[in-house]
Amino acid sequence: MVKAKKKPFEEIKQAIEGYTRVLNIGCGGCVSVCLAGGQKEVNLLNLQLNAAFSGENKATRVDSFTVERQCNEMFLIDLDKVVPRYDGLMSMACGAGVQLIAERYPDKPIFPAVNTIAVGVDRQIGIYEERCRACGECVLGYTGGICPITRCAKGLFNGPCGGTNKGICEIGNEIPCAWQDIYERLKEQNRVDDILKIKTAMQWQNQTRRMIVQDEYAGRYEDKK
Amino acid sequence: MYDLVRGPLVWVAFTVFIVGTVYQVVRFYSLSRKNPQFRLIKPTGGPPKKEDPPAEPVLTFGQRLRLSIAGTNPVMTTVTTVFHVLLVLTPFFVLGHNVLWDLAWGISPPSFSEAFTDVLTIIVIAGGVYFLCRRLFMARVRAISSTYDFVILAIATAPFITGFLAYRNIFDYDTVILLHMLAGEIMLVAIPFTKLVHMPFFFINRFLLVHENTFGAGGSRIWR
Amino acid sequence: MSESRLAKILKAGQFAFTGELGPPRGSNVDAVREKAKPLIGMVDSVNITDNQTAMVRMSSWAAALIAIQEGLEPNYQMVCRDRNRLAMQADVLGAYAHGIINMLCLSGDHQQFGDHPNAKGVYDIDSIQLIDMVRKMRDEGQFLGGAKIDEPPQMFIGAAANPFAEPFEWRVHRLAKKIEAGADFIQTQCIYNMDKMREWVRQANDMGLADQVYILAGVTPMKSLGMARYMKAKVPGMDVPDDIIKRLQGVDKKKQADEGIKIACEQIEEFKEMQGVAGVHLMAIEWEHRVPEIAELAGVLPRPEV
Amino acid sequence: MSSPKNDNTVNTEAIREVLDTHRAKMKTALRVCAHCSLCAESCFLFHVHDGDPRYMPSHKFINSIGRLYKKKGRIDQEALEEISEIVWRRCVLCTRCYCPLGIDIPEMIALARNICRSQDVYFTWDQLEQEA
Repeated sequence: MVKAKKKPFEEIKQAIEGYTRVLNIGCGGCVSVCLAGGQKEVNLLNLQLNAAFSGENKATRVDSFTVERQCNEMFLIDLDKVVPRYDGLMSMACGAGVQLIAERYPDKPIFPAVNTIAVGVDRQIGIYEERCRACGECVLGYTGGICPITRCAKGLFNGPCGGTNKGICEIGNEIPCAWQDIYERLKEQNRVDDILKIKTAMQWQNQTRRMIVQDEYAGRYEDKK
Repeated sequence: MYDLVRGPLVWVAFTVFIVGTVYQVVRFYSLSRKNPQFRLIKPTGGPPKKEDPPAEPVLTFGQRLRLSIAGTNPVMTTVTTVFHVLLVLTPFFVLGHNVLWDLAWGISPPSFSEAFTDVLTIIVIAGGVYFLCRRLFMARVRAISSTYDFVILAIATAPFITGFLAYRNIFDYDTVILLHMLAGEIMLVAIPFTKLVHMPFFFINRFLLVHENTFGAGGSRIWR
Repeated sequence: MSESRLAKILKAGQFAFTGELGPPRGSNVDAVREKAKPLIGMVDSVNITDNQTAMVRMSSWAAALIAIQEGLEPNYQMVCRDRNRLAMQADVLGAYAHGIINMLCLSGDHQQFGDHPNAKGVYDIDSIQLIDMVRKMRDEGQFLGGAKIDEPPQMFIGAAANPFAEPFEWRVHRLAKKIEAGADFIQTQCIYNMDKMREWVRQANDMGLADQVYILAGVTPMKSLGMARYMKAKVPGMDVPDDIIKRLQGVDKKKQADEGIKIACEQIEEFKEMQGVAGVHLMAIEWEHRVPEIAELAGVLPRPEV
Repeated sequence: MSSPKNDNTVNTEAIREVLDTHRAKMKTALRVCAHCSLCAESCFLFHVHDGDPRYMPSHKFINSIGRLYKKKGRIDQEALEEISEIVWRRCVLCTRCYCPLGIDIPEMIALARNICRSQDVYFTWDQLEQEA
């Protein structure tokens, strides 16, 4: 799922110090799973912020509220009652959550407390790896289930480039070359043919805001006239 | 009857307790495996960071405490900690118990004064009463309580209650001391095979298993 | 526009000899002219690098135009790192309009190596897709998007190959993909490991690839032992065998440069005879002034008239 | 809550199959739970619902997987509906509940969700919409 990482404390503090009452909104979705923005992180951050502000004799105080998911307005209904009490909002959700809150409360300034990093996998507790860049045109089917956009530093579709060094990417000492891995895996599966063909220029789908309409549900929203 | 409870049953109880606990631990080890070693490769690739941000504030001990379970449930945390520590410790330092050790094995471990033990016993019983009240009157605890929970509470506190009664010679001493011994034996037997198994598993779960809330280095084992 | 000199040489079966020129990190025109001068009459075409090692330099096509003024035939390099498909096609048109008729299509070094490591690498298309795009512009007279081109650019399309990077057995297949995409000629990575090069060329011959494309072997004379060690350890995709290092170690420090040139000349001699190799691409890095000497020693002078 | 099923019967065999997948861990978790309620505050849904005990992590896992285990999978349709209500609606699997005894409650809820799936009982988005 979406993986995020808390912003540096100072950055968060500076963003909200001009406001007196700030509501820090946590999210029970992806950011909770990746230990970045669940209720626990909200409480921790608020404790630190409030301690810092009172230490500096600043009036700013931060309260907490965590919702199921910030990416669906249905889960924001409970917020309607509390938000009017605050002059600033802070969200620990991914960028999508922050924006939906901003959309719902257009008169309230909102500040993100995390940086949304990637669509990734859980490696160990607290360690996550990016696995998808949401390009919108999945090619994993012919690359042995290894994403060339995410894993190849140059996002090549006809790799590997000449910089690959004994299976290691040219940019780092220990990052495995995605295309070496793709080749090895396809060879193992007797599918090297898949990459012998030239993969033509990518039809990028992530250049404008995309609207996803699941076919089964499209009918509901079509013009009835 | 008295001889049975004082003699063979003690050994049976200790044996069941030790073997049972060992069994639970061994079973855990056989049903879990070592967490595969994960070597964190610090990605040398990728763009360099702008500049190092100022250091994150370090949590003070007080802040850590407030964020922990002690911060959300201070009373319960205190009571349960004291209760559990005393529950395990007190029996080792009861003079009467240690006299028995002396008689059987010729060893005389250090003992608390009887008056002090009495205080500890009262604290444990008070803890038991607190748990009972929680279970009876707190909605959230009542919601997950069943008869079984009351029985377990009774098993855990019975040795202390009977010990307390025996020390003060309330009711018939012989009967009470018999009950005391029985209660202790029941508790020992119960530990590995009832809810009281949380005694060994507290350590297994919180120190050995890989979990967000593992103490120390983060644990080393995962379930198969 | 007429066919490029490089194309004519290769098509005539002459042994091609190309050079390289790195544009300056500034708008110093004289610096380009200075570097160009020693190459005149020595090489059939000169590669003008494109923000080489991800460092900002004078743009490749601009330096190429200066090279033309000096009487050189440029080989315009284009990397996929800095431009998207629109900018690339626009540059191809503009370059061709100004008389640039060779180009070399590359992925480019990753931006992290250069002086703007936090730049967003574009990589809209990769090198093979770039080759395919330029071929489509030339042969089908269409942009990548399908629209018709008013006067398609008749580029002589080059591609790079690295015979040494892993997985080795895949390398020749990647060469095949580049040929299929439309490469007319290939310039290889700097070659030091001759055994591997021979094997790669043999594979290319076996697959009939050497007949479909002109392979120019990349040669870079070692300037010093330090350079050899650096290339072995630090430069991605470089294969410097120990005997090269040993040979440079074996001579006096002042003679190392001469020894490096000697090694290069021996390589060129072998490439002249090697079936499937159509020429040599001499990358004398920041050594443009010594190219005449190397060309002389390598016996590739005078350059044939075509 | 659950999606409509045609026959209204519970496939006990399928439930048992899922129960068996994590039997050891599940048994231990259920036995170790001291019913202390200290997990309550760690669940943000418990907060949001003003301390409703039904949102306590332990309550949720005892009444879902605990119930299934105790009944060895022999539950009726009504019980299944209740369980699915718990695991689909009262838990979002944010995976952050705290248990002083170290029980992995989210995994237990996930197991119960598996069981629901084995009975063709899924989260139904539409119903949420209707309620809202």
